Order: sequence, then structure tokens, then C-alpha cells
Amino acid sequence: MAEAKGKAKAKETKEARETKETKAPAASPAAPQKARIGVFVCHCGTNIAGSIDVKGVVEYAKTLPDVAYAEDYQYVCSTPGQKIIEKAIKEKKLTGTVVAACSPRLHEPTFRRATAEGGLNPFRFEMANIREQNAWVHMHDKESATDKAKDAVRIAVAKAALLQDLTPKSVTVEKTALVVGAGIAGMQAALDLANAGIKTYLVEKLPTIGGRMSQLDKTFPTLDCSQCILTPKMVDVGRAPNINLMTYTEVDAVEGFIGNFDVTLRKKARGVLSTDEAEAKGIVGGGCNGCGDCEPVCPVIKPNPFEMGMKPRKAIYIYHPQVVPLLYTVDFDTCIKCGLCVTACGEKKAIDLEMKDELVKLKVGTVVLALGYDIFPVEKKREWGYQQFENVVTSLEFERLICASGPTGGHLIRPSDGQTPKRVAFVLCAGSRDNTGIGKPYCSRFCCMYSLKHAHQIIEKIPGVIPYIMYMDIRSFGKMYEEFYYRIQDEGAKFIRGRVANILEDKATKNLHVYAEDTMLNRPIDLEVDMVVLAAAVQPASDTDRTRKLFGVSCSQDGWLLEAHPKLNPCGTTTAGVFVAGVCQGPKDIPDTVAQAEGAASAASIPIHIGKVELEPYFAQCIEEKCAGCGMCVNLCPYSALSLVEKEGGKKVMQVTEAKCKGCGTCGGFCPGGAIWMQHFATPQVVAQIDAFLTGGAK
Amino acid sequence: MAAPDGWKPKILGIVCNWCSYAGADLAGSARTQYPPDIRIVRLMCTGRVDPLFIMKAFMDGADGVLVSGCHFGDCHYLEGNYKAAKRMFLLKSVLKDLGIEDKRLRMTFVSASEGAKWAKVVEDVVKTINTLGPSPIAAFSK
Amino acid sequence: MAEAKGHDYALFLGCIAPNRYPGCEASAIKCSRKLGINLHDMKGASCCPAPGAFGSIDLNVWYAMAARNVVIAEKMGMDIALECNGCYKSIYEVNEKLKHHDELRDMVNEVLKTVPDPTDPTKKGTMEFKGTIDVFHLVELYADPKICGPDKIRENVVRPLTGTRIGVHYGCHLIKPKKERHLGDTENPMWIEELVAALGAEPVQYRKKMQCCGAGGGVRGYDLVHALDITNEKLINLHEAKVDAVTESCPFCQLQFDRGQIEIKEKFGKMWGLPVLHFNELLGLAFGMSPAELALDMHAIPVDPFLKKIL
Amino acid sequence: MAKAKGYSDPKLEAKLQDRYYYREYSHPDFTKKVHDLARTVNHMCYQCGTCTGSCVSAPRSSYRIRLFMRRQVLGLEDEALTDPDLWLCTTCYSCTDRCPRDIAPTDVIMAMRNFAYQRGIVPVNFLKTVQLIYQSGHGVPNNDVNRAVRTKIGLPKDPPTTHAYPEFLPGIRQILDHWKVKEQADKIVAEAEKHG
Repeated sequence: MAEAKGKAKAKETKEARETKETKAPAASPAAPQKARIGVFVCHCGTNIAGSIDVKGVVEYAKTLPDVAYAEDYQYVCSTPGQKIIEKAIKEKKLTGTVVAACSPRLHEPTFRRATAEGGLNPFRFEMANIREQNAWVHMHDKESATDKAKDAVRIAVAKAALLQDLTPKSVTVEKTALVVGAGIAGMQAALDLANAGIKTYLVEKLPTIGGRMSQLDKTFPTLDCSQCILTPKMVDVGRAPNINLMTYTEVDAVEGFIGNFDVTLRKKARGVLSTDEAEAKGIVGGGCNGCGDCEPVCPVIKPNPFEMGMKPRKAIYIYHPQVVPLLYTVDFDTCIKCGLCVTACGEKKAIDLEMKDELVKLKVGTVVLALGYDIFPVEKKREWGYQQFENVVTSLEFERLICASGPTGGHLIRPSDGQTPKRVAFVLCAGSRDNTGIGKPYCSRFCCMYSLKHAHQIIEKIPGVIPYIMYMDIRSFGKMYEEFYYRIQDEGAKFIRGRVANILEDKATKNLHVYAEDTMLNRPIDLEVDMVVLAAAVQPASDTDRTRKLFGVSCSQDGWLLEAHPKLNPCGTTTAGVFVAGVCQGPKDIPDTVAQAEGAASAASIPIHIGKVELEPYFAQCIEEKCAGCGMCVNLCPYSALSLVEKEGGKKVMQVTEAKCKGCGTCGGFCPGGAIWMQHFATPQVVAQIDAFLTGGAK
Repeated sequence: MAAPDGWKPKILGIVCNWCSYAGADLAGSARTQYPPDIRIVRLMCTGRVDPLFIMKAFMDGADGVLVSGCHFGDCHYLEGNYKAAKRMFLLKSVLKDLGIEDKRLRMTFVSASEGAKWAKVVEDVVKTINTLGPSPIAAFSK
Repeated sequence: MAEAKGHDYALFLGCIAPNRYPGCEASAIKCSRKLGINLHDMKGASCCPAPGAFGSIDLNVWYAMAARNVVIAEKMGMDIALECNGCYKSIYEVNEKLKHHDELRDMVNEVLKTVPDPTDPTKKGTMEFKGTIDVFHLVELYADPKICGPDKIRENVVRPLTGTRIGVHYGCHLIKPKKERHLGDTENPMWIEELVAALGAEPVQYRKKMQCCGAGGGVRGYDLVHALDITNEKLINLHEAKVDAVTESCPFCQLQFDRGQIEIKEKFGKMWGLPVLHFNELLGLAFGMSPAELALDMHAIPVDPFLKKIL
Repeated sequence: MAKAKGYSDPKLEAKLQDRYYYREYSHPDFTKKVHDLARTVNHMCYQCGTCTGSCVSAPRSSYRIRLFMRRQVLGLEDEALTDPDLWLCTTCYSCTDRCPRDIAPTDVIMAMRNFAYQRGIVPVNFLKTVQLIYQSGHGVPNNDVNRAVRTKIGLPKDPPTTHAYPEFLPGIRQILDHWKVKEQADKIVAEAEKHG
């Protein structure tokens, strides 16, 4: 019975081939009778030639059916290399090309262009990956690697022989962009896009923009006041005519593709109307003007997350005086709906305690994700006593405690007794560079520098204070960073090279004993200090995973968003038209974040300025004479690109809406009648590859 | 069934373009060495994998087939990998009926950042097939 | 697993409890029965063997001898319960290692083949590590609500230790390394304190609670004053916290604290006179056993000051 | 390797001895040996000092676990195995619990002690335990005082271990002899006693 199935399959394939012939004209001008494939094998210097007998592969290729020409070259991707392809196509009258070289994810576009230059349809090109997936992973077994390369070429040739002409579908790009997250990265990206003349939606889940940077007191190594350099930008964002700012809003759903993303946003019930919203509701001169009359009357008191819970806020609140937009927010989880605020607000009628979430639909051409980061829950490292001992704080809490606009007006005090600490230990790598499975394996990258800055800040503010910096390595890699290190050392900070083993509290004095080894001194130390600041590791912001999945963006093992290429495409993602900026792609300091934001913005503006993008034409096609109209594929399609239509004579067949089809092939993989033709990955083409591998071998 | 001397397993790998193929590339850039007994066919998504592809491979005498896609929830096309996984699960029972050990078909999930995992997966698959020996169909079709 | 078999356990005695502090053994058997934990003799069991000594000279011997003890319980079809942290390290850890590392298991079974059968010493070739049982420390079982739990202990107290302040010394090998144990936090655990509180006493926190007693790893034998200096630091911290007694779950720690104080007197000229009681001895007292039944006169440091407060 | 200077005065020769670290001192195979016995990623140490900072022996001795980790990473076998500090680890596992590289330094020490023992470098107290167990099956055997007390409180005078069932001792001796630990122990102890 097995064999029977096999035969059945073979038959099906043959039919499919015929179908293709009958179908081909639709796509290609002149379907050639006999395939003539040219094979070009790349040495890539010694990258490939070092572990594969390139000449042997070429000689082998010449013996393959349909191969009209084969040649090797040092670097096929080079200009002369590409010329060879063009020349061969013309002189040898090739119908298709195969390049055996690196990964198609690297050079497929290059060789498609070369193939087109030679006068063939670019989709007549097929690539055999003999570098990433062969030469580099079988470096010590030249024989097997060479065999594998021959098979790869054979498989590629088999497909190339059946490839058709295809024309990429060109779609117009919506001239608007979406930026998710309004920290410094998102703000910068939005400003750049807006200044480039692009209508930009900037979406922030919190009630105000500014992100983590607005929580910082000063910034290294220049020591600019963070708020001072940030607020102007925040104001610009608030004012920019091209930016449509939507705070207290989350992304709810995403459909479509580059050029035409259909995004659904959830405007969370804020309980407060902006002046515009009020006007829209016909409340003349109404809406929230940030006067703050509502706040004092509110009876509910809660910790303010912006102040790391060290300062109270009401159930109707703003995070801090410089918020943008200056608009109060009702925390409906704690609001008791007493209505006092409504009365206080009076004629402005800004407060609506019955407000509900609201869904907003947008169409955008490109997207920038700037989702930011959270602090690693360092209490999980029990040995450092965070949340067990009052005077152990995190670096972000320290930022608020040292900040003039913070809960203590910038006077650093010990949480336990309000005293000014005279000896402060800064614990670096608090949860970073940790392979125990509790902390994070990576370097959080900016802790070293802000801890140096913290040391400077207390030296500046507290006469006679001694900062002890407990470090493994000081990573001062940026411009003027090493100089900053020099300066802080000069100012009197004490550097102790040893990772902190554990911290114990003196119950009587609430002082802390920091245990470590001074590895330079080769002695264990018991360092009694008044306060400990943990430079806690960073991790992706809480809802990063949910959001990235909405946009089909992958992540690396540690949860940070995965860039399209770590070196050559650091802002792109695997989803065309979606770009990343800032720490959500991996820990980075403010300069790097802003730089990447500008990169992402410019990358996101390109398709919009061009006005159209070409989509790879990997669409599904219905082979109507085979379609039984069962409609199973219709339910399978995740993009509802398929539908059943009635043809003359009442025959129901499936029809593809190409604009919606993304070419995943889920329908083609399922169709019981083999009635779906997946362009460029058609059943006969794939089956030919399988046959070529298993039955076409010389061995 | 023990492997005859000099026998090398023929293993077909069908991988999705976005996760597993990228993961395999990463293994390459990292120079992570693994056994050379697998040949790759790239599709855009494992959802495209027609069970008949795999039947065809076994009829052609493949000793093993590896289908590898994105992790659940990470599929570039939302849910192609779920559908593929379901199909592979059903297909395994069919294979059993045909007297083909279902261990010869394996579905794995390797993300674009898991180069080392890809190498490990191929190692495992090759190990499994080596212990199973040549496919009964291969012997039968000769 | 314990659940499935009801609450019967093979009691692994070790050395110091039966041969130096027999009260620990007596109360373990008696009190556990009151708590629905029936302990059964492990005929022909030996030293665990001492993890410090044997681990330091030949880990293979350590694996094999511990495995032999485990197999005795496997043949009884019971999980092991024991009352010494040192034994816990040997028996628990070897049991886990052999369960998960075939090559170790094979090596050990190769040797066990030649060892007499526990049921019939004339028979050989019947000893084989199968990995069918688990290993527990008695205090772990006392703390586990599924088996016993503090409430059940409270119910059975006839002589509450009210008015006494007790410092808890967990000892190292019961809970560390946390990755290979399953008893939670090792920086500041509190579950034995809960048991002490259940007896009516007041558990007291003190500096460096988790510090080692100093005896382990063969150091007590190798460099006595070094070991004693560590013990002395613990005693200073316990004294500072004004405790009436220190309790532990390890007769070896107990030996170090108890006899150690005599040696500290000799070597450093300090006399602390702090009563040292194994948790099972405390349990015995709270459950109404007499000091005589618990052979408390075997202690080098008289426990009378503590007894005065409760009798 | 260290160069002898050939000075006539041995005191000066000692005072001025060549203290360079030479590549030849390293034996990479030692790192591997430790790995196989200790079953931990001992080669991954990045010398942060968390181990020494956690160590109860460090504050009262010259014992530095970090130094031993360094030696085994570099394969400085002789230096590691001949250092008497090797025997000051109380195996409290605090370093293992906190090591950010997820190494078990305690087990590394135990492995190195095993190798030292194989060279005959081992404090006799460790071997005394071996001898006791060989005789009685117990590292801390029973005695008459204790027997009396046991009977008084209603326990059998000997516990139901190898004490009450000496017929099990041969089995235990088999295990010890299989790895020749008794033999080795007797030899080293005799040596030690000879040299007082």
C-alpha cells in the first residue's frame, strides 16, 4: 500500500507539472522547452574552498541533467563575479541560474539582480547554501562536506529547472508611521519621522511620555541633568503637528503587512477628557488643563510608581509636574468613585468616572518598536537582602532619592532612619553576568557607568562621604567614558575588585555588612556601610513578549527583540516594515539608544518616501480545474485571503486575494486535491528537490 | 536493525525560512560543528509542509525526515507551525501503519537565535537514525 | 512517594546519634511514632560514609558505600528517613546522583554484586542499586504538612518549652547547595524556626545564622583550633542573641558545639556553657520524655539551665 | 622552568629564587581531570571572588578558594595538590550556592583532595576514619559507656547496624578493598607514624 501511495503521489506530481505548463504562460512570456541551468560555485576565499573541493563540485555539476554551464569563482558576489553570471546567461542561453555560496538570507537579492541583468526573470534564480550550512559547520570533514555541497547543488538545479517567471507585487505604502513606546528611543524616532514630513502615531502605555530617562537625575559622562535635556524633547513631541500622541494606550491587534498595517489600539479609560475631547463633546472651554484642583480632594492614597513607590499619589494623579501631555489620570483599580474630584473640577467637566476603554483603528505604512526595559527583580538574589533590609536599594530608587524633584528633594537618606549615609557601597553586576538561572547571563552594559556617576553625585552632595564600588570589571567603553572613570577615581571613590558574596544587616544600627573578597588584595572583606545600592540587571519590559508577537517579531533567548542582522541590519526585524529602537533590542545607554532610534526612524521612512514596496510574489494560486471547492483552505488561512466563489456553471472554486496573501503556504500544505499552486514553492518544485536529493544522486 | 558498514543515513530537513533556517545559518556563523548527514529544503513556513512531501521522501528511500519551524507563538505567519505540528503528529501514526518507525520523522522548533540548538537537534536526529539503521522502505525499494 | 507507602520509613542511624547521643535515636523513634511516622531498622547499615572524610579521599568509595546503605532500604521497599545532615549529604546526594548518571550507577553496581545480601548475609549478587526510593531528613518530614507539619506537632506537645529562647543552626548539608536540594532558601530559611515555635519555645534570630559549625570536610580532625575558631564565632553570635540553647538537626554539628565548648575552654580559655540540643531531643522533651530517657547526661555541656526553665 | 642561579650561599639562592610563572607549569589535562571527577564547569571561573567572600575558612587562614580555582583553571597541579590549605575547606557549600558562573567550587576542592590522596598527600585523620570503618563499619564506633546508656534508656546495647550484625562487615571491606583505600591508608599512616 505504501508503494501505491508513492505512485499516486508521483502521478499527482506529473499532473501538477502539466498544470504548470498550461498555467505558466499566465505568468511568464515565453516558457522555454528545455531547461538550461548555469551553476556558479563560490570559493568565498577559503571560507568555502577551505573545507569543500569547489572544483570537484563544479565538475560534478556539469554531469547533472539540465545543467548547461558550470563555473567557479573566488567571490561570485563581487562585481566581476556577477558579470560572469550575466555573461553566461546571454552566451549559454540559460533558462535559470544556481549560485552555490553563502546563505540566501545574505545574497539572494544580489544574485537575483545579476540574473535580471543577464536578461532572465530574477525568480529564475535558486541558491545553494554551502557556507553557513556546510563549509562552516563541517570544517574538519572535507569529503562529507563536498558530498553535501554536490547534493545541495543537485537539489538547487532540480528546483531551478522548474522555476517560473514571477513579477513582484508592488503595493502602495500608507504615508503614516507608528512608534510604540514613548521613552527617549520612541520620542526620538517619532520626532525624526515627523520632521521628515511623515504623519506619526506615538503610542505610550503609561499616562506620560519620557520613559526611564525621565526618572534619572543626571546622565553620564557629561552630567547633564536628565530632565533638563529631556523635557524640551517631550514638549517638542507634544507640540509636533505631525505627531499624533496617544498616551495611556496599548496595541491590541495588528493585521496586514509592510505598507499597510492595520493596527487596533486600546485607549485605556483615563477618566479624564483632554481639552480637544471635551470640545468634541461640546463642553465649551472644558477638559483637563492640568490645574490639579482634583488631586487634593481625592481621599485615596497610593504609592507613585514613577517615584519607585517612595512618594504617595492619589487615585487621580499625574506622575510628576513635567508630564506630557499635562493631563490627569484616574486609576480605576483604586478609585472609590466618591465624585469629589468631579465637583472640584467643576465647569471644566474634565472628569468622567464612567469612561470605558476605547478601540482605535489605524492604517500605517511602517512601525518602530521602542518597548524599553524593566529592572530585574533583584530580590530573587536572596544573598543581597533587597526587600529584607531597608537600606539596600536599587539603582533606580537611588536615582529618585538623589534627584532634586524626587521624594526627598534630592537629599540622599537611608530609608531606615532618614539619616544621611556616609559610607555607601555600590554593588555592580547585581543580577547581570549570572549563569545560575536566577539572574541574567548578559552584561546590562550601562550599570558600570551610572554607578560611577552615582559615586560622583554623593561625593558632590555629601561632604566626607566614601563611595565603595564593588566591581568585577569596569566597562567604560564609550566616548569619554574611560576619562569619566579616571575623574571619579580622582574624586575619591574607592574601587574594590570583588563580586559581593552576601550582605547582612546589623539589627541594631540597620547598617549593612558587605561580604566579598578584595581579589587584588587576596583577602576577604567585611565592609560595614550605611547604605547599599544594587546596580540591578535590566530585562525586557513586562509586555514586550505580547507586543512583539502581535508584530511577528522574534526575540533572542534572553527575550530582547531580535534584529534582522546583528551587524548589518541592527534596526530591522524579520517582519518587513517593522523596526526596533533602544533597549528593547538589547541593553544600551542613552547615546546608543538615540543613535539606534534615529537609524530606525530613517529606515522606517524609506518605504514611506518611496511610496511603494515590492512584495515577493509567493502567493497562492488556485488550479481551478483541480479545486473541488471544499473550502477547507478558506478556514486555514490566517489572513482570510482565501474565499470561495461561484464560477459560471455553478462550480465553486477558491479564489485568492493576493493583497492579503503572505505566502506562508499553509493552504497549499493542506489542500487534499493538490489544487493550490504556491508560487516559487510549488509542489512539483519541492518534490523535484526531494527526488533530486534522494534518487538523483550519483552515489 | 543494525547499520551496515559504510552506510551513511540520508536525512531530509525541511525548515522554515524565518526561524530554523536562520538558526542553522547562525550555527554556521558561530562555526558550531555538527554531523553532515542532513540536506535542507527551505520553505517559507512549516505550514507549507504537505504530508505527501514527507511520504515522498520516505518512498524515495530517506532514512529520516526533520521538520523544523518557529517556536509556538513565534510563527512568522501566526500559526503555521501549530498546523504543521498537528499534521506531523497524525502522519506519525500513518508511518507506523506503513511499518516505518515513527522516530524517523521528527518535528522540532528552533528559533533564529538558537544556532547551538540547531546543531544539537541535527546531532540528535542523526544519532536516532544511526541507531535505527537504514529505512525499511529503502531496503524494500532497492 | 512517601504518601503512596503511608508513613513508613527505613531509619538510617549513621554513627554519632546511636554511638554518642543515643537520646536522639530514642526520641526519633518514639516521637515520630506519635506523629504517624513509623521508623524501621535498617539491618546491617553502616556509616553513611562520612562525606568529608571519604569524599575527600575517594569519591568512588563514597558512592559505593552510600549506595549499599540505600539498597538496604530499597529492599525494604521504604524511603529512608535520617536525623544527621552528614548522612543526608551522603545518602540523599548519592541516591540522586546514581538515579541520574548511568555510568556512576553501573560502576557502583559492578562492586555491589560482590556484597552480601542484607536479608541473608550468605547470599551474594543480590545487591543492586535500582533507584526506587527517596531520602528524607526527619526535620524535613516534620515540617512537611503532607506528612506531619507544625500544627500536628503543636497538638502533641505535652510539655511546652514556653519561655525559652532558642537559636537554630540549620547546618550546611541539609539545605546546601540549594540547586541539588529541594528545601528552598539557603540565605535565611525559617522553617525549622516554625517547628521550634510549635514546641512553645521562642526561636531567636542571630548574626550569621547560616555560618557553618566548623567541623565539616574533615577540618575538625585536620585542624581542631581552626574548626573551634569557627564554632566560637557562632557561639559569640548566639550568646549576643541571649539564647537559652542552640538546636540543630545534625549530631555532628551537635558534637562540635557540645564537646567543642570544652575544647574551646582548653584552647582559648573561654567558657560559654551554652546547652546544645538536637531538634529530636527538644521534641522528646516537649513530648514529655524525661531527660533520663533522652540520656541528656551524655552531653558535655550540662543542659540543666535549660531544663530548669521547662521542668 | 625555574632557573637555578647556582649561588654559593644557599640562603641567597632561596631568597632570590626565580619566581616567574612559566607556561610549562600548566597541565591542561589537570583541568580536565578535575572536570571529570567534580562534574562541574570548573574551567568557567572568572575569578570574581564570590567564593572566598562566602568562605568561612578564609577569614581565619590563608586558604583562598578563588586561588585554588585559578590554579585548576591554569592546570597548576603541583601547586594546588601540595598546598596544605587544600584541607581547610569545611565543605559548607556557601561558595557553590552563590557562584555566579554556576560552578561548584566545593566539589572542585573535593576532587583535588582525591588527586592529592592518590599521591599520598593526605592528613592522617582522614585515613583514621577509613581504618575505623574497615574495623567496625562506623566512622564513630560505639563504646562501653554508650552501650550502658543505650541499655538504660531501653535501646539495644548496639544499634541494628554493622555493630549488631558484624556479618555484614565483609561486604563493606570488599568495597573498601576494591579501591584499595585500606591498603593505601595503612601505608600512609605507618609512614606518618614512622616520621612522628
